Amino acid sequence: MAEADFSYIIDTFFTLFAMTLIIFMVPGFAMLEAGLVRTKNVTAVLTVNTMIYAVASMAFFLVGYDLAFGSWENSSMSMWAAFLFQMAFVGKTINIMSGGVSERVRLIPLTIFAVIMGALIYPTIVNISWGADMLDGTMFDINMYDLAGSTVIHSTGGWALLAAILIMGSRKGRYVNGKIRVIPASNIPLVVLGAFLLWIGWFGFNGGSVGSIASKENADAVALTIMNTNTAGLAGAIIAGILMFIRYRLLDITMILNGALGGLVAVTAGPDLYDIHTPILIGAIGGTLVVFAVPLFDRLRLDDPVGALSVHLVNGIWGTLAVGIFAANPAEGITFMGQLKGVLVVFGIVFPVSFIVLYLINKLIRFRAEDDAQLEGMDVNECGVEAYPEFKRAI
Amino acid sequence: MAEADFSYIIDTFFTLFAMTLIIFMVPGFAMLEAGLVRTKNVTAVLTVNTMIYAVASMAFFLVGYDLAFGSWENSSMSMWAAFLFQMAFVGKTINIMSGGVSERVRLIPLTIFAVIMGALIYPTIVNISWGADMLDGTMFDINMYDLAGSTVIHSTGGWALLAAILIMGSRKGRYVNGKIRVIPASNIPLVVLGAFLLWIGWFGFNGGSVGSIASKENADAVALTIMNTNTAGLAGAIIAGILMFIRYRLLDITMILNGALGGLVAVTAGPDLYDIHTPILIGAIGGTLVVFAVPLFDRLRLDDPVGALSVHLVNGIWGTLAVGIFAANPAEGITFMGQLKGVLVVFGIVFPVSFIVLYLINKLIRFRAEDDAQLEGMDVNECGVEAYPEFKRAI
Amino acid sequence: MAEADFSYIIDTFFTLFAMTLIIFMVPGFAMLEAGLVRTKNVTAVLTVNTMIYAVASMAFFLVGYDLAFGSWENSSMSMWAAFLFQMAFVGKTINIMSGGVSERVRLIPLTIFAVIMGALIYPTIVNISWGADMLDGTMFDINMYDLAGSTVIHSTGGWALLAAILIMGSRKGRYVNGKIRVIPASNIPLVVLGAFLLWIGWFGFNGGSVGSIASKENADAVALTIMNTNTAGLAGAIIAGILMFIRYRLLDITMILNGALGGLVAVTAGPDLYDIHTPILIGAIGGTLVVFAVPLFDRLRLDDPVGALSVHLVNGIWGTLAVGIFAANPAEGITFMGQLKGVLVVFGIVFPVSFIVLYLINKLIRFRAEDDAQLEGMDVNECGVEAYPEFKRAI
Amino acid sequence: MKRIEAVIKPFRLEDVKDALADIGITGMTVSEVKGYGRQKGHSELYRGAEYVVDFLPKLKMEMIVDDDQVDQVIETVVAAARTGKIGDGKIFISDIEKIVRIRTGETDSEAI
Amino acid sequence: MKRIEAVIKPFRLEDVKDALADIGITGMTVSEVKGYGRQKGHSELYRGAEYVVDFLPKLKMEMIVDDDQVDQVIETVVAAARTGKIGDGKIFISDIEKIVRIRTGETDSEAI
Amino acid sequence: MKRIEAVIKPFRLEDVKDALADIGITGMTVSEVKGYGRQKGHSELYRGAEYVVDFLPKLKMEMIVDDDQVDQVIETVVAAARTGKIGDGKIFISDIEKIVRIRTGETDSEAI
Ligand SMILES: Nc1ncnc2c1ncn2[C@@H]1O[C@H](COP(=O)(O)OP(=O)(O)O)[C@@H](O)[C@H]1O
Ligand SMILES: Nc1ncnc2c1ncn2[C@@H]1O[C@H](COP(=O)(O)OP(=O)(O)O)[C@@H](O)[C@H]1O
Ligand SMILES: Nc1ncnc2c1ncn2[C@@H]1O[C@H](COP(=O)(O)OP(=O)(O)O)[C@@H](O)[C@H]1O
Repeated sequence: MAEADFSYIIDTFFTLFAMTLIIFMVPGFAMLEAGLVRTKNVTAVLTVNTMIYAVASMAFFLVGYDLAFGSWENSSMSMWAAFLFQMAFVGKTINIMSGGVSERVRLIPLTIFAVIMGALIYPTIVNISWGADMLDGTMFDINMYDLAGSTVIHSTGGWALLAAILIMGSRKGRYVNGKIRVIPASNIPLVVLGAFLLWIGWFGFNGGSVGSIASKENADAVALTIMNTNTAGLAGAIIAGILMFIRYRLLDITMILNGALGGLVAVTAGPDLYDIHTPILIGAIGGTLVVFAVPLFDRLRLDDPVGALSVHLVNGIWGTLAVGIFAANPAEGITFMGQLKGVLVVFGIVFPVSFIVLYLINKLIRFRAEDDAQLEGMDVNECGVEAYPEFKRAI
Repeated sequence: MAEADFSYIIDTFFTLFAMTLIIFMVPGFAMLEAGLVRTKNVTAVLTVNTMIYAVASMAFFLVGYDLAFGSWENSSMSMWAAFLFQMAFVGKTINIMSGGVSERVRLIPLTIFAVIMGALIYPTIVNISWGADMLDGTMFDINMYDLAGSTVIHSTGGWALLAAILIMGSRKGRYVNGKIRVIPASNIPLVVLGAFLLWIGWFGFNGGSVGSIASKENADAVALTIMNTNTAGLAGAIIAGILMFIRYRLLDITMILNGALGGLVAVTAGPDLYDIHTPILIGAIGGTLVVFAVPLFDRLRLDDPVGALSVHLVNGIWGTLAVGIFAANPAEGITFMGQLKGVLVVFGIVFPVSFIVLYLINKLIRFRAEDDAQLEGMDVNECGVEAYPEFKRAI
Repeated sequence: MAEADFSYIIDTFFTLFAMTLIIFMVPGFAMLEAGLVRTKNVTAVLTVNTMIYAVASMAFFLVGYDLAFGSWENSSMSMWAAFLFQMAFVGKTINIMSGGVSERVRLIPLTIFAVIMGALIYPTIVNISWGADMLDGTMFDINMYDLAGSTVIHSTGGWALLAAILIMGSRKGRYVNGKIRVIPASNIPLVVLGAFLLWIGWFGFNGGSVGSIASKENADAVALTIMNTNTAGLAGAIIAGILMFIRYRLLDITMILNGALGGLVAVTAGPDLYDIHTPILIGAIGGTLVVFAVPLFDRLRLDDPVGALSVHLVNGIWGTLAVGIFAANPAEGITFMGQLKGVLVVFGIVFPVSFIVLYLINKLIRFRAEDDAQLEGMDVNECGVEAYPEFKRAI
Repeated sequence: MKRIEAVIKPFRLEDVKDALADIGITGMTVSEVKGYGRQKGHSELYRGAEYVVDFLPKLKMEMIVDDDQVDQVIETVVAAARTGKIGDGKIFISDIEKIVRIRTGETDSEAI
Repeated sequence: MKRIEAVIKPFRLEDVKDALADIGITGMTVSEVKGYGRQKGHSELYRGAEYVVDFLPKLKMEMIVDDDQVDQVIETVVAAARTGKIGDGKIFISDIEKIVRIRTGETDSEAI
Repeated sequence: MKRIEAVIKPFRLEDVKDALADIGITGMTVSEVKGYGRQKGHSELYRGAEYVVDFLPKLKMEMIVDDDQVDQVIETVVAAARTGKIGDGKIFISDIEKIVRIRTGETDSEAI
């Protein structure tokens, strides 16, 4: 058998495997967020997650993929597998944003934004970083190393979220008379299930981003990538647990899981570049950043029910810069300044564009549900379906 | 390495991968159905799903596989992998049927039917469509193209369900004084989790049905199959969402997910045959059919708590015919009439046989639980285990 | 392409696949146990599962792996993949133990024990059975055949659990005035979800333990292993269902699932050695053992809320001996006595060492929560996070 | 004014509510309760161990009504809730001294 | 001693509790209930079929107080629970003959 | 007839029920409630933010009994529910004017 054929077959299979793991992140995000919000908003959050997967993937299929990569051609694996892998990423970016505006966002304007994000905004970022590179040759051309998207996915989602929170404001009753009211998670098993589905999905996310497993070097790179990904998650969980215990003598699982996710985001930019011990440091810093960022955003009155800003935006930035710190390799064009430039250019595009798009949609159909609707719950008002409706045994 | 060895190894691995994804449909169906029924029937539904997997797989192992394929021999991959892949399908057929008679069916007669279905009825259908083909040369010989079982799996389960509903009747209290009482789902997160596990399982279901990934052409076919499968699911979800919103100004997630599943069933007969845009149409029609079929079956007093008739039977038929419409290829024997004949022959076997078998079992042990047992709930009467028993904190 | 390269690539990929399935056992154990305990202890159980995965994996990474295998070198696949596969096992051993002391164990001492188990105790057992073999040449050298760890994983966890129960005692209120108070599971859907995630994980657990899929023989061995694994699970479930029905005329799903898990543990020592029918017997005996062991341990006042002793310890022993009974092959060194010796040596190391370590930790920080804390629930006292806190709609 | 409390079998709720609405009852408050009484419980299982559940699910309906409606409400509830089998439940009547409607501040009969 | 029961909108709980604590009420017992009244319910969907939910989530607060506190408690609850929209709920006052504190055996006013 | 309501710590339920059954009480209705009282709540966490939970889980038992049983029931509940620690709960006694057994239509003492 020709080596090219072998490689084509194996990489198609491997990419389908990686894609499948990423799709587990769809129920992953859905369960995580369904567990974190109040029962009266659970169905709405689940519906958002489902609709995002549906419309953003479709928009990416019909418009975005061409915009990002210019062409569907692929000689190293089945073009359909290559597409599916890229498609699996899209929803994530929007999930990051939708999660952070839960419990007040209305579904139709959010769905419209998901279409625009999946068709245009996200593909543009992919274009300039991983794809056809339309900025090539301009002063904004970026050279950042970002294997699986600390910036391209996580910060992109995070900047869009920041814009969304600025436009939609906080949940009714969250900040009253200068006080922050804690609104606890309603279902911890779902939170844990969701977090682990994300964690497992990350193996495909980062491992698949190596692009090929069809040589000894690539097989090593894939395995190292997955190992380092996992290690950073472990470190993020452990450090968050330690910090919680020191401060409160209690192990707050919601923070531990956010710490793990923070570590996973942080390592995502360069898991294939580090030796096996560096991710411990990167993940631990990632987890620590989450622990400090969550209350900080609250003090800034940026109401984010699931901690997405801390997990995805802060660590998306940290992870991208970490490559410049721990794996700088000027010979191959990896420098701290290059990484920083990447972060800034993406911010410079995503934040204003998202803000304007959100602002315009908001003029048409308000994003924020009325106070009364928030009190009654988004489920009844947006979906007509309560998550746990049963008046026990009444029927 | 000999190409044959390579292909044997890769296809064994790929088939095990696909089989694993299908097995995720076991918890998938279980969670979906557990979320859709009332809390007093949740354990019963979960027990049914578990027992079906156990007994139907065992019956298929001991009897059905031989009946379907004549022999275990396999030169293209490990015969054990080939078996496992086929075995993974069996339970699905019965799940389709068991879901639709939830909340009133008793467990022991259902288990008996699962044995017969797994040992005899389903293997017979496989025999005449994918297997040894005992009807070969007779006027009933079918030539239908049905890659992964729109008819062989989904309609088969659907016809058995129709027979079962006719024999068991509707749930106590569902149709009273000519009115339809809505009995809402009790746990939406489980419904969403279950639906996505099914969706992911479908990648293995359809992708694995290509049979081999060990050449460039096959790798492309597998990837295209999975892509088209996913696309039809997306389209089904989107159309159901749009129809719900137009009609009610609300996004009913239970219908959106049923729409997605309808799209997935519909594409299952020929995902490898379509170009990448056709599945949008097939899935959208599938989703639309579900939206209209669900109330229709209710008007016909066919009480189906999970919508299985609409998702699996209606779309099983639609999907099989769709191959004849969008991918007719008389040169290779794919014609609309051939597809239609396949649908009819399978109906002609499965419906009467299931009806008779169910009727006879019903004489021995009544399928339908007494009214009082239904009121109290199947969990207490059939399992002795309540799903959420806790009188909060009483112990 | 050189055959060695092919094999390296395929086995790296296959091992990553198997490892991923095993990681699904992390949410698997978490959901299973979260469903089995009372709502007031659900968050604690989930936190334990998360922290165990984090700290035990980290401890194994930094210390244990070297201790077990002596070196990271690997020529047959990527050394990182080989590591990840082994790492995926560690947490399981400790999960077995932690599950059985749920609802009373405090989190910090348990976390300390998890570190010691992951860094030292479990790696020692791996060393003498699968690894560098430090006992080689001594009278304690063991030759037991234990493909995927009936003894190495399951009994090891089970012996540690036995030691832990002896030290921690039963849950407050479990045995009162000579009577056993039944404390039912709080959430059956989580139990079923968890059990099936474990079941699927087992495919990776046992299939991956074959070590290679990169030849026709190995591909067959892997497929046979997975098939036999599944068959034993089916048989365990069926037999437990039958026994429950005979005794109570009810199908107790918690026992059926424990029966399935018992069958899976039992087959784990030699799934590649049996013909395809033997696992039916092994699994059925495994399921039967669970049905009888659960009440037995209760009569012995060994309070094990999740049935881990019955599932993992009893069947770990049974499964290891079963290899000596059904697959004895003196020519290759597989004998009943060799198997028995393996069981005894592992007992002789793990039980006393665990006991001493637990005893010493217990002197520092008591494992057992105070009676009042148990009454209020571990969630409030150890985590500060209630699993389902909502006073419905109060905010 | 009187408080009429009815402990009923849960699946009778809709019928009882409709019957009460038909006779002009405009307000009621319902809660989920567990009842212990002559209706005996059943055995349940957990991992093969049997135990008796003797608290059964019931619903408690509470209607505050004017004195002259009491008899009619009782009759209506009895008629709509009765299945004739043990465990149908009970009705308890007690006195209410004062009622206030929060929204308007109206009191007593006007606030019902 | 009197029993004051207030059926309120759930999200007013914290405010009502705080207001009551401010006037010196030291004990109360709250339960989740569903209310049927003039506030009309809403439609919900299930697989495309619409149905009306007319029991709405409410909370019932129960305070046993000395006779001379009754008026103040009523006023406080009304002030804190009122949103002015239909469905704000009701307050019911009835008589309590005796109170016992389980821990100490104290009775009546001392046990409040 | 009297209504005896006891707010107790949840884990005492079984003992109280058994003690009541021993003295011949044949019916009771139990509901889950949250209590606010002297027993102070605890802090909980959510993503590193602390908050105070001051409604604690309690169970409310309700027994309608004949007047002459009241004292015995009170004593029995006090004895069986007491742990001696703060938060053991309270017993409230009030008057019931009428009882109806739905199944048979029996009233008052016969319906208990
Ligand atoms: N004395 C009582 N005090 C309070 N609740 C009671 C009393 N007796 C019965 N109940 C309630 O009424 C329900 C039905 O009573 P039960 O004795 O089982 O049957 P029946 O109503 O047919 O006499 C019980 O489950 C309980 O909730
Ligand atoms: N007569 C009544 N008896 C018992 N509960 C009542 C009664 N009337 C109203 N309620 C309770 O008060 C709640 C609010 O009443 P409603 O009529 O909807 O509005 P409003 O309080 O503005 O008059 C109801 O949901 C119900 O729980
Ligand atoms: N005045 C009151 N009205 C209604 N319920 C009360 C009152 N006082 C106490 N309770 C209930 O009794 C429970 C126990 O009271 P608490 O003051 O905490 O302790 P103790 O019973 O030891 O005095 C409270 O949680 C509450 O449910």
